[in-house]
Amino acid sequence: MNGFEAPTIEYGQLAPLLLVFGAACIGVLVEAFAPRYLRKSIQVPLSLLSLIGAFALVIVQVARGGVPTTASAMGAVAVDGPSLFIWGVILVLSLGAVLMVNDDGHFVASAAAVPGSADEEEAETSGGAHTEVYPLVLFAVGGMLLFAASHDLLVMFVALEVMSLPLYLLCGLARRRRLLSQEASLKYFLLGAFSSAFFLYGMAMIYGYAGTVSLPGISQAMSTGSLMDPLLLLGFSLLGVGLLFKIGAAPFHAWKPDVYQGAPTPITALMASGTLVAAMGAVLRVFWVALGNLDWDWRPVMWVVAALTMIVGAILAITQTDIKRMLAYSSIAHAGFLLIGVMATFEAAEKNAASLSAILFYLLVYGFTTVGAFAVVTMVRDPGGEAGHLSRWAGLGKRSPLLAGVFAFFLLAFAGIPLTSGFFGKYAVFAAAVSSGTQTGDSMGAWMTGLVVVGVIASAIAAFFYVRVIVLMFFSEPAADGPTVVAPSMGTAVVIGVALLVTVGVGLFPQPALDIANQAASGLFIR
Amino acid sequence: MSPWLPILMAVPVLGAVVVALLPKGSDKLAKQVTLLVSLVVMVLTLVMAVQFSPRGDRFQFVAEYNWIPSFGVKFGVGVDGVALVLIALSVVLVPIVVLASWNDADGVKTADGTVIAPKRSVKTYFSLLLVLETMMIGVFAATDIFLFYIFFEAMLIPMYFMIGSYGGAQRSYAAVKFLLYSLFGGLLMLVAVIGLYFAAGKGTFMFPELVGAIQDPATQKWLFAGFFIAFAIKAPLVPVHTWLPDAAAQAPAGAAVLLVGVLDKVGTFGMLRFCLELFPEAAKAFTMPIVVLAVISIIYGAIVAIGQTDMKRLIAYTSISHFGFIVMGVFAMSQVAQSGAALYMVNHGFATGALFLVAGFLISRRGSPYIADYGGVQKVAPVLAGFFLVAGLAGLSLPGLSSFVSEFMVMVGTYSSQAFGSGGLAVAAIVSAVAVILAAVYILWMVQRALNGPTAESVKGFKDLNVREVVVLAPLVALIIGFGFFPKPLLDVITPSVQHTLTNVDVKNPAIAEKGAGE
Amino acid sequence: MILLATEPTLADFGKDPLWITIVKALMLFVFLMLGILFGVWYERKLISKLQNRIGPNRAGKFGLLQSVADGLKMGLKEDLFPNTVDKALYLMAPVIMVIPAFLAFSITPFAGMVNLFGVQTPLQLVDLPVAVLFMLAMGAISVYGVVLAGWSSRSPYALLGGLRSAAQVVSYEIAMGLSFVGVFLFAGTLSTSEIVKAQATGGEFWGIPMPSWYVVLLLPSFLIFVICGFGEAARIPFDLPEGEGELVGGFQTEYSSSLKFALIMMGEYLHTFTASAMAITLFLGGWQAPFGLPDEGWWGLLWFFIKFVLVFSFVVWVRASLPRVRYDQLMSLGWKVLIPLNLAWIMLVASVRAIMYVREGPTSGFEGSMAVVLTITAIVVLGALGIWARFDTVNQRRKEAEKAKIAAEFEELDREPTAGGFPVPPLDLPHYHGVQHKEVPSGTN
Amino acid sequence: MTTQYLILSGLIFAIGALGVLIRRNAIVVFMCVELMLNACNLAFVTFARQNGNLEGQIIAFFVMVVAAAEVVVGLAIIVTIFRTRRSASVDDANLLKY
Amino acid sequence: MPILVLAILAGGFAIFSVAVAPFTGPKRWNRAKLDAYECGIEPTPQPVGGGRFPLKYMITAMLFIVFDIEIIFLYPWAVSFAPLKGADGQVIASGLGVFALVEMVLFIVTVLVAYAYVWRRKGLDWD
Repeated sequence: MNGFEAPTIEYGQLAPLLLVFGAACIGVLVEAFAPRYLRKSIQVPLSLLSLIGAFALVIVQVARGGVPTTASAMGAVAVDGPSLFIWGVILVLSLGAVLMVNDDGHFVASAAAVPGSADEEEAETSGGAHTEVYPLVLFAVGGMLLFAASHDLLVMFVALEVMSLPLYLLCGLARRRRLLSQEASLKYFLLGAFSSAFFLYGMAMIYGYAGTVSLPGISQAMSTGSLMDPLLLLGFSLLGVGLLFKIGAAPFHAWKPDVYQGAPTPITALMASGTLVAAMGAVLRVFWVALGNLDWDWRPVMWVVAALTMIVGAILAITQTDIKRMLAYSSIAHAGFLLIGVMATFEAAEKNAASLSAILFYLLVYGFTTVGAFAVVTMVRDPGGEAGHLSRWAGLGKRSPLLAGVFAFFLLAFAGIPLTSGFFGKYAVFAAAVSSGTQTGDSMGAWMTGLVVVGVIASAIAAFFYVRVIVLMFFSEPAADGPTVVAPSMGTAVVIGVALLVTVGVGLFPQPALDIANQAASGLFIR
Repeated sequence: MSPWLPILMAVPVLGAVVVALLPKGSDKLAKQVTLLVSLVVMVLTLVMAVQFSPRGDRFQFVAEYNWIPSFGVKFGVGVDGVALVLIALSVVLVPIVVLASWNDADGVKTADGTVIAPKRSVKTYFSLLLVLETMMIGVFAATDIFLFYIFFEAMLIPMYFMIGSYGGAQRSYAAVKFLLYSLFGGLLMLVAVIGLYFAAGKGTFMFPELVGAIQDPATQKWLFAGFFIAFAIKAPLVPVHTWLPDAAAQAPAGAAVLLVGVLDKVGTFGMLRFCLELFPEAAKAFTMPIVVLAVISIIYGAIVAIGQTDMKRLIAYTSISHFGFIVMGVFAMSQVAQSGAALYMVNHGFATGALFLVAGFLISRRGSPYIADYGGVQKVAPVLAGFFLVAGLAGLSLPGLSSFVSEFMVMVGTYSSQAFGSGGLAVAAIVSAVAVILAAVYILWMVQRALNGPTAESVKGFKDLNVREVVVLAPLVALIIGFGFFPKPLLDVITPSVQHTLTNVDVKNPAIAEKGAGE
Repeated sequence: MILLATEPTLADFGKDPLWITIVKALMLFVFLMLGILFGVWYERKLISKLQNRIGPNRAGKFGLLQSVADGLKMGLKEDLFPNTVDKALYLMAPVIMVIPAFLAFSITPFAGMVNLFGVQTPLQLVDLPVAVLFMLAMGAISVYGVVLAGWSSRSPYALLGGLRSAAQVVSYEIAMGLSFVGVFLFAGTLSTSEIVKAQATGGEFWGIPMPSWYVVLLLPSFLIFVICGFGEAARIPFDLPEGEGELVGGFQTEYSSSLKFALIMMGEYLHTFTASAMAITLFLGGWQAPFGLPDEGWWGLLWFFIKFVLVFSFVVWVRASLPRVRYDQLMSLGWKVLIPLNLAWIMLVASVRAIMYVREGPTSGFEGSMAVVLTITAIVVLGALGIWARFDTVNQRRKEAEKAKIAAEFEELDREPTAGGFPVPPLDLPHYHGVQHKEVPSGTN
Repeated sequence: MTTQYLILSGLIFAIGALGVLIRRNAIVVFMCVELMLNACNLAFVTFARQNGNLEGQIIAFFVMVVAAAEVVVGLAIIVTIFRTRRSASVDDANLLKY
Repeated sequence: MPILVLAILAGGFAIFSVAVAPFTGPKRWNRAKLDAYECGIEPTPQPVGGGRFPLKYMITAMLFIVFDIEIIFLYPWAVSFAPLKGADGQVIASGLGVFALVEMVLFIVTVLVAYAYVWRRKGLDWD
């Protein structure tokens, strides 16, 4: 026993994180002490301001040139270039999600009330609402931020849970279709917990192998130890299962459609954008920082996973009849495209920066488009809630050309049609993959190109179902009792507007966004 | 840095924005604005074309701006002879199409009140048309391959909406088929584009710099395949042609003209410029199978056309046959054949355009695309029938009409091609000549069934062409006849450009280069 | 070291030969069994003295053998298996209750180093670096017994009793756990023997010689612990799980007789003992004697025993004096009073500790500046004051509410003068008219 | 010595995973997940012993915390859905499918 | 190990007691005697597999877990808070110092946030 070293914590670097968590805590206190009628009017500005503030802090940190080169908080958190970029993206996206949450009518008045019971009716008529949603969202966002920046597996695990637990709850709070929502919540929870158990066991194995859970520590242990240690391989596969689950990669994607469909749409938007971004950040970090030495072992597996993810996502999406389910499968397919990028990150540093930058860029554009698309989904409503079934969307182009046009544009961006941001995202990732393939000169080159071809085929398949929706909206006759398009609230309008702006703007002039991504990636992950 | 091309591209897009932003109910104004814009573009293009000097640099009116430095992408435009004539073709067709589809979006009704197409948004249609014009100019003008690709893909979207929203009964099926085919090809091309970029390792997509950059034959072949499949889909070559008859048949006449007349040319244009020049070795290696495919296209298209009962589908299949000729010409690797192919692209645009339009006018009177529903139109509407006949004859390449020159050049060039030793492709040329006969069969049969013979009951009430329709068709017919007798201005512009191509193809094989240039 | 030291360290444990271990375990077991037998007698006797009656006096001299007789009687009673019970769990529950209760004692230090059959060994079965945690864990496990007993009985009373008991125990366990934190802050260890050792140095307090027991230093902690001890052991005033007034026998309703019931009884007694032993160990200096009296070797056991009897007497005294509280009062005391008070107190202690160390200077190995510590102390004090103020206002409000209620009552009385100053039940209830009353002489029924 | 613990932990983990896959009652499924987490804890502590550092034990603490939080959230969800449907069977939750 | 010895002793005793009980006592069968005791009234039928109990208990259990976890963190903190000194006053291990104090204040404040929420939302009130 030679005592403890008193840890140091760089509060400045962690400020955005702390701000979000702090605001979440304050939100809880507001719930506790503010009178009911005041809560919403306190919570909304609080959430928005904290997110904006955190974003500003990120900007300030970057602007001062203060991107740290060593991990903060005793090596627990790495606030490096990619982290800051991902933070910025998550914060902006979650800002959008909060604006959508702010809309009335998405959340149940009293979650504990049995659907269809007198309790519920009473809660509805008394105009009750769960303003707890806001702190929960903030906690989830905080978890996302930490998840993407965690520099050791323990912090990553904790962040994973901090991110997931509020989301489990939020999923179950949809006001309409309560049963679906609760079911989504249950499924998400059980599967999520299951996967985090895998993550944890993998972590245990790796700890057994390396004697540490810090990512660089693992890398170091691998550089000296045997790479064929069963502990390492087993641990790594289990860890991978946990992580891939979160991004919804192919064999572990089953939760996504269910959860996306059942959850309240603003939450779906948050999950589809923020969670994916954060989880990708974590995946990248684990694969690049910790497992960089194990290239050859994980590569083929990842190849299969990536290919499977793209194909499964694209093909199953075709059979969907619900718009949110379809977007969920689309999100799976996009996760696959992102994995192509992950595959490309194994080269020497500057090469890696290129791949990394491609992924970051993809995350940025995909996130915005997704939030925008879900925001549109919230606006098309039936008497019973959102018009989920695709047949209800028929002829929307006639009823509301503007909205349908915007949505079509988002779909085209998902499909990766040129002059939308989605195209450049896809291009960036494909280019990174091909480049990593052409340069190595080994057989991996052909594999990577092959993967890109698979990606292209998947894109073509995916384009089919995006186009199908467009066909429905524009080329079909509207049903007589079609859904109504509600006038968007200020927040939703802003979300859609910004998403559209980014999708168009990046589609025409991607350079500024690319510059930022490049700059963020140039520092690479702290190793 | 010449501002010509950027201006040409900017004008229609601005026009499209203006049209789209017009207040509700100003449909007429929208049409007028569109017409005006397209005419302005046409005039500007012609003014620019006059300044083009065939003996000058290969690419003229060059403009380059940095666009996405991270990807090495530039906004690079410039035209050589082939591109120039194709741009000219596009900008000439657009005002004609505008006029031709003046009433299409208003909902097409036949004389007896059958609704063929319900009323749709006029403004959207015309702004899409203008956007499409920009992209057509852009795709031919792009010297940056990435930019080319972007236009190549983006072009699909306005066309997709034009077919899907304004087309016939099966429109959404046709539109989706069209989009997916093209998109798939495009994505393969994207892979090839990316591969090209990294394999060349020059950090740029500029076409002139990439010529000769790829030396490794295997790489060339892969990349060639990527490009070629995309172009083959675009310029429908058997066996990836099946989208065209559907799309052309379902599209409104105006859109069909642009689709077949211009959009598909991008495919053959791309083969000529990119496939050949960037990957000469691969091109040579693949010449034989491609020429075989082209011949199959020629014959197959013609035979199937004979069996068609739907006028628009028939025209579409004739186009497949014609595209076969063009592809054959491109890959015959001789200057005559390639010049002919390039010329054919233009002439086919005019001829098929005229045919589609006149067929469209006919159909709009009866509401049925089926040949069997017509008969004896000649007596009721002689002017219409006259135009129909001329257009049809242009389609079968009657001497004296423009297509003849180009078809002849292609066949002669192919016959005398040195690509596989002297007369190596002669068989192809001879076989393809059969198609000339078949062409006579399908066109004349259609003309005979639709125009001649006893006047069908349903045709009796037909009005002859009105002024607008005459104004639409007259210039086309004039051009068809004019270039039929005097193709020199076009050839003057095209030939030097084709020579460049051949030079680039044969960089590593000077013997053939000399022969090619000497022909 | 081992020969000289009277105060065992952690290193001294786990070195005993097996037979010594067995001997010690046996001694502990016997001690506890006897403790239970005489504890029951002692409790009944003491209560009866306090209540001015005689108490057990038939079996043996002064009724000393009363509990032996009770035990025998239970062994000879019919072993009931109610129809509906879940047999396996029903049988297991008492066993689960008893075993941990015994085990909790294994970490209690009874004395320092003694000579046991020629072997130098600490008079404590075992010590662990996490001994106190072990004790808490054992306490928690016995909750399983309670819940299972209630659950397996398949009777509403038992189920509710079990749940109540579980809720109560876990609630008080938190406050109890928190009350230990102060001790650990000073002792810097979780090992019981070390904690006892840390209370060894005799000190003085404002000139008065005092044992440096934590009860002096950490009086609030101790008080909270005592309260929690009652809650944990389910003794009056917190014996709600068995509150016969409302729940018949609580979780043990269906364990009406026989040895299973005896086991449950034993378990509960042992809990009380454990709580007493913990109080002695953690706060009252363990086996050490006050005022420098001899406590080496076997002397320690004497001191321990004296303290033990005193503490147990206190428990009995409380039982004799206080009524049972209501369940909601019980819970809100645990959750709303003890926990916040405890947290505030802990932070206060920590702040003071920090001040002490920082003042000692760098040799203490304690980093940080005085200013920071003082600031935090200020914050903590403010927070503590806030919590105190909170309770103050709550009390205030409660008193005011009481006053208002009384005033309202009087007002109502004024409005209904016929009531004559007392609430009168309405007259039309059925038993006020037409119901035959039958005299029931006592003892007939 | 530690190998046995590892095997035990692996077994527990496998039992938990199997339970999640084949059991139908949400609460049982959930308990199986908790079992898996505890297997992880066991592995961590074992490895901490093996590696001779304390990290694993600290991690075990954190895992406990997380497991507790998970219990809180999970039971809340299960209870809600149970109240709605009077059934905690995972098979009954079948509204979400295509 | 010594714990095991004691556990065997205690366990042996307990199991023995339970096991021996049926043999020592008399057997007099009586239907009413074997019913669940409900003060003499007909026993309420209890569902097979256990009854349902008020949600209140679950909430208490949840809260317990939360606070128990807090204690988990408090103990190591308390133990390592102070410098450990040897018999001669020499520092064997340095304490965590002011840092620990700051962090613990933050931690407790965070817990108190949740605590305040539960309290205000009547989570601590028993009926």
